[in-house]
Amino acid sequence: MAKGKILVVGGGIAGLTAAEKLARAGVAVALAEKSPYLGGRVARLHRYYPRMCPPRCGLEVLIKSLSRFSHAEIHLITEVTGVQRSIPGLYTVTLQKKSTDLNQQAEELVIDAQGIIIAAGADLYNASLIKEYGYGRLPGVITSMEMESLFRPEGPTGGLPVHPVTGGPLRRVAFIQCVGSRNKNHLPYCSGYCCTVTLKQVQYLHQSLKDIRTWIFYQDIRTPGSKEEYYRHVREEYRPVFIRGLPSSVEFKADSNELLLKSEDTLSKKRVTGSFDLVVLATGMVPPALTHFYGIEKDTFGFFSGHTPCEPSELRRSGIWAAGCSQSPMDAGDSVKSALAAVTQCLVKLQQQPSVYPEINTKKCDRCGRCVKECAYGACIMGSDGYPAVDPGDCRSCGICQGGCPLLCINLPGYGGKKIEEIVDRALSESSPGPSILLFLCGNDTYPAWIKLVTQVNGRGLEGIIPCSVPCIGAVNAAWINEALISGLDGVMLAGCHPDQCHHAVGTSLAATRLENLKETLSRMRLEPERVCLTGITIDESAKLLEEIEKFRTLLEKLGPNPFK
Amino acid sequence: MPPKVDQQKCDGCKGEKEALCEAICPGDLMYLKEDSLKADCRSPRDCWDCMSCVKACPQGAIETRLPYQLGYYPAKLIPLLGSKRVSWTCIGQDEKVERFSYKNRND
Amino acid sequence: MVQVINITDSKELRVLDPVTLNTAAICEQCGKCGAACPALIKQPNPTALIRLIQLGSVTETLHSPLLWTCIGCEQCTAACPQKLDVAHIVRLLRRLSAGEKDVCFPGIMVDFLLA
Amino acid sequence: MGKIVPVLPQDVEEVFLETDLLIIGAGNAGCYAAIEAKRQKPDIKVTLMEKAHIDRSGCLAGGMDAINTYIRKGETVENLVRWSRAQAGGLLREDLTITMAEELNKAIEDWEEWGLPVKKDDSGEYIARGRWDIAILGSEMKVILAEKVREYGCEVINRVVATNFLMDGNRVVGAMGFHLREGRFYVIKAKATIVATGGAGGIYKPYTNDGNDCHHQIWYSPFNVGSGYAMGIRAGAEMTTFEMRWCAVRTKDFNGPIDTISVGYNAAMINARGEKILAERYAHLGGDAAPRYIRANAPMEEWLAGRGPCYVDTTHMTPEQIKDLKTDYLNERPTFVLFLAARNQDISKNPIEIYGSDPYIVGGHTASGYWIDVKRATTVSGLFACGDVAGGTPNKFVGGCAAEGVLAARGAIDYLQCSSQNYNHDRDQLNREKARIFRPFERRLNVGEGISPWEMEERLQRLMDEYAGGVHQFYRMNRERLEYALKNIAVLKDQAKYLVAGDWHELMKCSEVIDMIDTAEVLVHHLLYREETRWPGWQNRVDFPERNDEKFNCFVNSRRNPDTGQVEMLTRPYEKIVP
Repeated sequence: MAKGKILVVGGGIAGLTAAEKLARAGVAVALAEKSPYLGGRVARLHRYYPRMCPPRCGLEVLIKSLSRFSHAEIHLITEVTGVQRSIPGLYTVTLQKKSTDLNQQAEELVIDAQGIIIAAGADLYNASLIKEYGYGRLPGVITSMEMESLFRPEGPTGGLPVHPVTGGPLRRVAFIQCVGSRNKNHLPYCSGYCCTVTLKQVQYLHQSLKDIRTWIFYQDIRTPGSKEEYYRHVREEYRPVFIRGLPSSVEFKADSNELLLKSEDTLSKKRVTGSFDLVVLATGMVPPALTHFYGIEKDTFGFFSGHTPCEPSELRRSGIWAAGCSQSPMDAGDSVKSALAAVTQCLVKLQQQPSVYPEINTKKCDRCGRCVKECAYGACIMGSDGYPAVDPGDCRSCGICQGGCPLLCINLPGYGGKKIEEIVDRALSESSPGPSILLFLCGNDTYPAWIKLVTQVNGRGLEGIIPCSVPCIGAVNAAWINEALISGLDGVMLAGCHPDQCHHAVGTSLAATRLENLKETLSRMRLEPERVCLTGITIDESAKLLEEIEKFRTLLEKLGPNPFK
Repeated sequence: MPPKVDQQKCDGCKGEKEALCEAICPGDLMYLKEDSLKADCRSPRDCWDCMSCVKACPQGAIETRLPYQLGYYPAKLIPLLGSKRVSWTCIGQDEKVERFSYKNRND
Repeated sequence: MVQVINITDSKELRVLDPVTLNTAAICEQCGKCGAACPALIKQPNPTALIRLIQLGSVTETLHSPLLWTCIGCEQCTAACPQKLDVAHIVRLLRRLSAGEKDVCFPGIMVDFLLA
Repeated sequence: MGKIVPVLPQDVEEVFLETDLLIIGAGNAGCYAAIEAKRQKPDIKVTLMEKAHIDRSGCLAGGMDAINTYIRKGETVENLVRWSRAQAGGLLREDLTITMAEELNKAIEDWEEWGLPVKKDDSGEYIARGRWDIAILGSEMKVILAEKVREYGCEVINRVVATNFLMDGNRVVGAMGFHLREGRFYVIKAKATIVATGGAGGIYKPYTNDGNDCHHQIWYSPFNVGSGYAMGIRAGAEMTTFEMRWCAVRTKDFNGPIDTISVGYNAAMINARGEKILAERYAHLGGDAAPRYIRANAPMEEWLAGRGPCYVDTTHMTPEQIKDLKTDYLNERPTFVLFLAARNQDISKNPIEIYGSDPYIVGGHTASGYWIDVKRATTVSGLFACGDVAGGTPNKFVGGCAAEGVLAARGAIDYLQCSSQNYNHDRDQLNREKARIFRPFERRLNVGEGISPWEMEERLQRLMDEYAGGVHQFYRMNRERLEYALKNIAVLKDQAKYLVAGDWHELMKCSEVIDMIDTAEVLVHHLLYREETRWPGWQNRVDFPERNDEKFNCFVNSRRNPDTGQVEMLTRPYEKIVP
């Protein structure tokens, strides 16, 4: 296998954790951080919850440990400017390292990376976009990140919890939750971390100010798991008033230097109003803008959320994993966890034992590149000889490349065309009274469901069905379906995972596209397009599988024998 | 009007290098249109009707039409290739359907 | 005219004793007490009553007919997941209410109280 | 993939390659040559230079339904020579035919082993479709062959249009051309070169050509335009028997093959009166066994005599036979089945109309092409020829062309092992060739407009059709018409400087039309020289209507003198080997 480093993009808590763990495991790592310092957002916090210890402590341990290793490089003020898959198993990454000396030219570094961990963090939502809260316009409206600095010695108030503008005392503080989040005009998702942050800041205030009173304007308080205990603790200990409802306006009263909030309390269905010294906006998180990474999977919101629950760090470009807030909005504790998950996957890849992977017959291949485009993992790339090559370390043996190859020159051992031909030939030599159906079964979900079904019904009701298991329904080549149909089999059924549950992400949807194309051709051929079908079956849906088979058989009986018979 | 490309079905072979029809045509007649990256025949009159492009298209997006000077609309001839067999469906101008299916490669 | 509650006006809250105020704060507004109340005829139910306290709108609670339809069965207290003594709060409010001049007690209740 | 735009000759990027054996044209013959070379000498580098894509290039793009020459049990090489001699009007190179015939069966059996389905009877014997024909299911035969070429480790360069041989004095040391996709000038230096570019179609106006939507509806591959001949002519190679043109009975309007029906299913040719033409009028020449040129010409003679239209009589055929017949067509010219369907023609009720094709120069069917020796060496040192481009061996067809590829490879390997001369690139030659082939770009960029290659092609086709014995003239010609043709070909040659090309495809078309004109010029010289009518139908000199064995029982050869540009004619004796 190709040799290279592991590149960690981002030097926040997730990136540092990942780099440090890998370095400790003896892996050569390079960490690239775009800012001039390490620690990211966590370094600017006052306290971590739930232990309320200063984050500096943990970060410094990590940084010290990391810099001890000679096989760990740290590049500050450095950004990724290019990522290229050069040979199977290796990325060539170009980095631009700026100099602190303004007269110096930026330096270009090229790193051969066997893997990349994206821990680039997330940005905070720009609160001024929510006009009615007056952020940036009204004195005393601040974000929760700014609230953190109010308690830090290097902050604007020198660590004193006083009004950041007037320097006056704080008596009444309002927190507004979901600033940007859960709002289709801004961020359609829950940022997840901000409820706890507000509770933590309520605690800061009450611990340091005797006469402080706090209000929280919220939609739902989301503190799952152990965080519920923290919520209860803050609620009972400091008794902030929870107003269920988000303010419709914030106004500044110059005479009293107070902020007037108007809201609805949806619990009592009453209009409420109040005057505050300080309004803290709990802003949501925005996915990082990372160009240069081609083909990696993002969720609909733009986070690198991975294939949950099975492969949470997996971005469908083998050798690239996500960690921290790039993956989804999360707090420091979850960032560390996700970094550890990425490290695990990274180590698994580095140590992976070879398994079955597709063979490419370059004598038949025309280098059309469809396999490269369709591979869900980026495991298939154009090699230096111009032909596609599969990295055994990256390949998941799903066979999607085999399914899409127009020239049938990709063969996944044990699942390739030879096997299918034998099955079709055998099926043609056996005669059964009813329609003959070739049934492709996805090995992940549908095949186990089929086995269960066979044992349950003891084969009854399954006459004329020719089962054929494939690693993924995306591994079925359209030519096999054609072969079955033009040989005279009456119908072909593809039973795979539901599209959004495909273990190889794109298998079912690719199969659906291929089938749609075939159906159109069949209808031009005056051959009923219903003779081919795709159905989604999960592992526990044996009964549904039987139902679908029966439905299909009834349909085929109605259509009559295949005219190619 | 020999090769007729279904612009919906054609996926330009996903825009990688050459499309398969473009690569295979013995007369260098197929190309990808610059704007849509869909295939088209640059000079239908120069087509020999060898149907290589129709057979090569992974999407089943190409149909061969007989030049109108030679035969009436809308007769069709559609090959469908399996792994070792080929089938042909011929639909006459009078909608009469004829089908052929046979082995085209030994193992 | 829509009634607006000023949640930061502390004058009203002062009439409530600290115990009532503090214990009412732990209410999560889950609604179980309201569902459990056999005397409930219409709004406001015990949940809503406590919400008014949380918002500091004491005056409105003292006008609430609920204070006088309560039969003292304590089902609300038994139902509360937060272990809040809802029935105790209602009793305190009744007393407070009785002490106010402009409170209009239903006849039968006045008799009962005076007895 | 971006569009490749015209460039001036001096701006074209050059690619220099070196190889041991260069094969120009990766059709049937070229592929066999490549495989044989690797079988003989696995260590040498074999490079195929192909204008299209090896998987579907040449005559076999759509496939083939039969191998027309195979020596079955009970037949001999000598019998094949005798039969071929009779078919060819007595003129063939028997030495070449014998050596070809000896390799024939092996080549075909190899193909079967590589994956080509050959129809067999119950006892496992090949099913015959006539005396020398066997039936196959050949729609994918070229793809199968191409895979084998790659498997043997040959280098295949697709989409490179060969334009001229690379010369070292009088010796061929490779070839030059341009890459259609890369837009680059290719210079491939080779120790030996085999030309296998096929014959020439499109020299004459086809009757199916109405100039708009079916210009290429012809029997022979329209993408074989005689470039190999033209390159040889320009290099001073000796050519033979161009005047023995291939004009054949084809299906009317579609210009499709007809042996499939007449040989495969014993369907007789009939005239408008329903008379069996061959039996009725050509009994003295053997009736159904009459030579090919007679059979090819017969329906046209009927038309001329007012007994047209003519048909192949399919009305006796059973539904099973019709299905088999259509399957045969699907394996060779699939759209013929569509053609019948588009006319709602039930051939068991209505026979298939036939007509003469436009004339082709095809060394696989007649004897036209390079003058070669038994090693398939041309008269130019370092250059070998096989397949349709090689002359002297009529009735080679698919199997014979394959066999000839094998022989050419052996000859070329013998040559490259002995040849030790070194060649260093001659800048002048490269610049001259670049100036020549990129001239249509230059005109486009500097002048803007001019003659399109399509216009010039149609002018040539009309000229040849009317003055050099095309189908519209019932293949007839005389001295005066041929001289008129020559005069106008000279004009066209000069007009080539006005050709314009706006992209690389058009540049290829320009290069092709120039090759067609060079081939046509030599063809007319041949037609002029043979002052007899040896093969009526293929070559009808109205001014010399009789066969003249005394003077012309010999090969008519030509050589264009590279120094003067004049086509010089000569004759070579016919040598009878097989009694």
